[in-house]
Amino acid sequence: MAKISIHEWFTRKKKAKAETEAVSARLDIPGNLWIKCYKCSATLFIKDLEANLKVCPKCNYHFKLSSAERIKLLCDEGTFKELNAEIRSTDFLGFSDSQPYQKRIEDSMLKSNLMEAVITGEGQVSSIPVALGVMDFSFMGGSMGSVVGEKITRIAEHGMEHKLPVIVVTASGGARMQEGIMSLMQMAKTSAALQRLREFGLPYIVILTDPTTGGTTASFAMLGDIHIAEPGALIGFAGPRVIEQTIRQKLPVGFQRSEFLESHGMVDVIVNRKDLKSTLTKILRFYKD
Amino acid sequence: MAKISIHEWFTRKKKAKAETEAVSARLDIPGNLWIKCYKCSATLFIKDLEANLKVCPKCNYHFKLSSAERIKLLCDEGTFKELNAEIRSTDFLGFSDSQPYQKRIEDSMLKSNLMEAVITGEGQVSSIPVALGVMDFSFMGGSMGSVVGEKITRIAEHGMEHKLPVIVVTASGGARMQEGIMSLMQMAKTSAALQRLREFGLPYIVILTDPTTGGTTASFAMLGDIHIAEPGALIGFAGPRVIEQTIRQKLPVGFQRSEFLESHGMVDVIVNRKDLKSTLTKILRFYKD
Amino acid sequence: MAEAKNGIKNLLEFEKPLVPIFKKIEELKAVSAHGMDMTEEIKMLQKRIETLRREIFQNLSPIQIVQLARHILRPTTLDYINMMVEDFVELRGDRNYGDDPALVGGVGRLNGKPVLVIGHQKGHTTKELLARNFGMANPEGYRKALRLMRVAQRANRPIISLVDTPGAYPGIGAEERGQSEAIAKNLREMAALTVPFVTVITGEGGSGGALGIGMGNRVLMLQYSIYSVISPEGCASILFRDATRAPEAATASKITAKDLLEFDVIDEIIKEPVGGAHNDPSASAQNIQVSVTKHIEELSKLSPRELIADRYRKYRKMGIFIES
Amino acid sequence: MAEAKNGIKNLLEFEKPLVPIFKKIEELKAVSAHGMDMTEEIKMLQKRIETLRREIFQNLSPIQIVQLARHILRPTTLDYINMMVEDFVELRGDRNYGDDPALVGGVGRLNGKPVLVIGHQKGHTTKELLARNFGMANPEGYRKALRLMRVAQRANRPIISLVDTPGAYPGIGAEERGQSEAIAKNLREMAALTVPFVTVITGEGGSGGALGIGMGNRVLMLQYSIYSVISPEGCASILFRDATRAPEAATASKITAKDLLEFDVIDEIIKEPVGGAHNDPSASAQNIQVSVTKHIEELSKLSPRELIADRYRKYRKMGIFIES
Ligand SMILES: [Zn+2]
Ligand SMILES: [Zn+2]
Repeated sequence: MAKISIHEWFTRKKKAKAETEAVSARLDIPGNLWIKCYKCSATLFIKDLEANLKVCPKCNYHFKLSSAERIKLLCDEGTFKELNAEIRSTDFLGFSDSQPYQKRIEDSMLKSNLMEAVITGEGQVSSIPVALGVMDFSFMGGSMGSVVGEKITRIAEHGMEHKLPVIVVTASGGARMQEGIMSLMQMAKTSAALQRLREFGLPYIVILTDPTTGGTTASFAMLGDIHIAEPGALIGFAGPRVIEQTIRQKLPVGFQRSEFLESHGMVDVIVNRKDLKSTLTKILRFYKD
Repeated sequence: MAKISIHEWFTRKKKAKAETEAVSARLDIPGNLWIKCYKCSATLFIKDLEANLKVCPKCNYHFKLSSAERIKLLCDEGTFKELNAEIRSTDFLGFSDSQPYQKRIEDSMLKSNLMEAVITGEGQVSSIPVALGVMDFSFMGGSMGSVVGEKITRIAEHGMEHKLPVIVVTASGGARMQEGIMSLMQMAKTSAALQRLREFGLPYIVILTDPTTGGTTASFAMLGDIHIAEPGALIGFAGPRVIEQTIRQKLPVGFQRSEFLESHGMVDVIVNRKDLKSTLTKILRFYKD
Repeated sequence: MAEAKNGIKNLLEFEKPLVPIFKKIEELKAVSAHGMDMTEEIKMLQKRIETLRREIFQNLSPIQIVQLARHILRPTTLDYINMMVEDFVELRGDRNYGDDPALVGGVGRLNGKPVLVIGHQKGHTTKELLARNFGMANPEGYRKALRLMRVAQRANRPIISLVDTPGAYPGIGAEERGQSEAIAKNLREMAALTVPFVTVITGEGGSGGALGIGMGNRVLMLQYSIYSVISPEGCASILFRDATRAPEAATASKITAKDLLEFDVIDEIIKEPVGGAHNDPSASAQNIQVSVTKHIEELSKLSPRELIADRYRKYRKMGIFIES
Repeated sequence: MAEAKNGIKNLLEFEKPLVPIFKKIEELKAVSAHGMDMTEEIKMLQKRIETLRREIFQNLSPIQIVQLARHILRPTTLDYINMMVEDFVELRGDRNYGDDPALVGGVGRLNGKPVLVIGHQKGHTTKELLARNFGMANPEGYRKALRLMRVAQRANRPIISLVDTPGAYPGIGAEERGQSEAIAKNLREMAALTVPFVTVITGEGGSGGALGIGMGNRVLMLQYSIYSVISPEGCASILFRDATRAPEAATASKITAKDLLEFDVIDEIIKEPVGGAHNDPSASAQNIQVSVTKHIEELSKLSPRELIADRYRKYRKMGIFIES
């Protein structure tokens, strides 16, 4: 079914890696030393922004992180080992919109230097071993298809097998429409796995980042024992545009942002990126024997 | 402690019974054949009203029932056997407001021809054996002191012992202040007993009648698997006057009535008195093996 | 309730070839009223309608099935409950915030045995649809559903869920009160139910709003119902950037019962009467009842633990991907 | 946080005999500022204050204890958490409707061991009190508390609840969202907790609003806190039909720690520093910490089943009546 073999892919990936490495650690603004903050429009020197964990020093806007950056932020150096890296999406519906889904997958792989919209593995957070899943918005908008669902499910199972707390960092536009009903079924699959984890007595911690919407929110993103959110992240079920079209009125300022969710009881704690690891550590220590 | 022995009490009771029997089955309007509906002010012939289960035929206003009338309404004839009839209240705080609590208890006994604000026992509803508790507003406003708490707890325990569904009909102004903290503790005791009942896998059905407020509502009245309410009953935590004093504004029409609670998700089903037994039966049959 | 309406008024576009015959019948009826006996002729024409209809329904396109799934006269949850469930008592409220009229439930008996039924409620008139928010539930609807499922669980009674919704409601209040949380929690808790649980997609199975009460041990679909991650219109407007390409999206997304059976997402297709469920609601109810009863009986042989395991197996295997 | 404020400003009516001595100290301080050394004299006066205070506090009436329990500088939950709990992370929200600032909670460590703490939060200024609704929680507060208790239960960690509320909020929204249901459910679910659970009444233990988080295996009371089914003012105005008779009601209702220990409703009285907890918050926190730690250690020896049984025994025996 796949038009690219896994071997071929890795060859391409290696080659691409050398080219993109320098860029990948940076923001997605090619050949530019400066960037305007998306929120306050302050002009920021990219090196400074990166040194500040990609948080605007003027207005605290949290720029998106790649999954690699997120892992670096959370895990003790060198402790992260990826699992199930080779699971790939396939166009089982023969679905084509402006381009065939198969091509979209391959393009996304090359463009993002990722295999899919989530990276899962084992790592340590302040010397506490954890099972970790980190979504990446740069791969098809972090959309959840069979692979995302499967990898989240497997990392929950890995947690059960090794008695590890499970942490998932979300960043997703929702279900992957190119996989039709099967993407919907991932909501059921992941939620069922998390039910097992819960009965196992293991903690499940969600870190909500910008944006987390749709089927992802309405399944594993909202099932944490603890919900941590980064400031200002868009978190919701329906997208703001869909809601505006439905109710035919403007949405209030701050609607569906982390602070809104906190005040409506859905988020436990909003944490600035610089404090994320230390807060996570405190919470993990609550659970650790 | 008690200034009236149980034997003395029953002697008095017997005597009183003959006098009050004719009246007790009627509304508390001595020597009158007619009554004005409290709600629509229609003039009703008492005999007609009683034949209509004390429901105004004009506006469906549900007049209060005594515990005896309620038992007659719900249980198959001759099946109800009272339990724990002899538990009595005592003035352990030496509490006196406009009169000593002990005197208040005794007066209430004589006036209501009841031992306390709840009657509990075993009976059959459409041939299904049940454990039943029925509160009576005419005994100190159905207030919950040690005795009400104890009898509700024991009827739950009786349900567990005999594997019976437990039904409680509430009618109460709340905690009995004359017993101080001990009346508050009845909320804990009854709720703990109902937790056990729940773990036992036995159904607990609440029938909410006018009025049910305060500590009664905030404990066993709101813990049913199923909440049935009579139309128009006042059901709430705080009394309307307390709320008005706190928020310094008028309360909306229908506030804290059954229909309000239903639309706010607290009541499963509102049932006219004439349909109460049949609805209860349907629900009991859902549970019965 | 949806009465059988074979009339000309409620025909769908693709049923239009029937129009001349219906008109002819009406003419003959008018003549009959003046004393001439046209019974035989009318009977013949009605047979012709049936034959033609059967032909038309032999080869429906996905978008035509979408139209049937959304037909305003299509029976919805309370219709089926009225036809199938004896001694039904509707139970309301989430014990928390409100009662959602778009998602109903209660207890009753199916073939004499106690069951708990929940389902999305639409309507057959604009007024009904408005009162039921077009079957689009708010969080309190999903929370009511969960509460009732737990009532069933504690009573050890099977659960039947009837799915018929365009989707969970996308409104401000819904987001404020945690639409995502409500649905997610339902998914997790449905996985843990210790009682037999059968889902029937009766009309529109709209995305998370459908799945939110739809994680049965068995998922059955009425022949002309649909089940999808996004509506054909939504899919077309987002992916094709052109809402008018909905027919194409309906085909591409594989949302019919037949497609979903092939993908093992559902377990069985329940036949509808010719012309669709709204043409003969009680026949449709009968078909559902037979099928649901069979599945409940099968599931009733499983222990609570097995029921959970059965459900887990079902959903654990969902997904198509390459691993090498 | 409530800093020790020995100043004249925050003295209660019955502490007024201290006023002249405080004034004298201020005079001497003013003199000191001009170069004269009054250290010794001031020290002596301060000793006199302490002695006199000790005398006054030897014999407080119930209504005076009520005043102490409600003192605006009396440490409330977050004060104690700051003084007792390391690495505290506040966790918000009921996952349902909102976050109630009148009832707070979170995780941290007490003596190095993980604990979950919940409690009513008042404030020490009008602004704080308004932001915290005077420590009167809405249903979402009780539901948050329950959610957090379940977090502790799943993590197998002890729970500490700190009670300091005039009562659950009597408002329209509170009734709409089921204040009764929220409290009742908490009572039932607290009975089922499988982890050690210690409640401390730190200030006002106002009726169902207090009990709603207060069904610990052990219930401890600070020396000058109160615990009652109704406020003395409410009791006086309802039963005596005269709110000014609150002092009498306070005495009659038996709401002090000493009374409640006699009735076996509480298990232990935690001493307060002379002048009350607000006079030396850290000493008060220290006393609480020692006592709570002791009880948690004792309870930690019990199995989950024993913890439930222990709690059941405790509440099952509540009530005084005659049976013959
Ligand atoms: Zn900025
Ligand atoms: Zn009337």
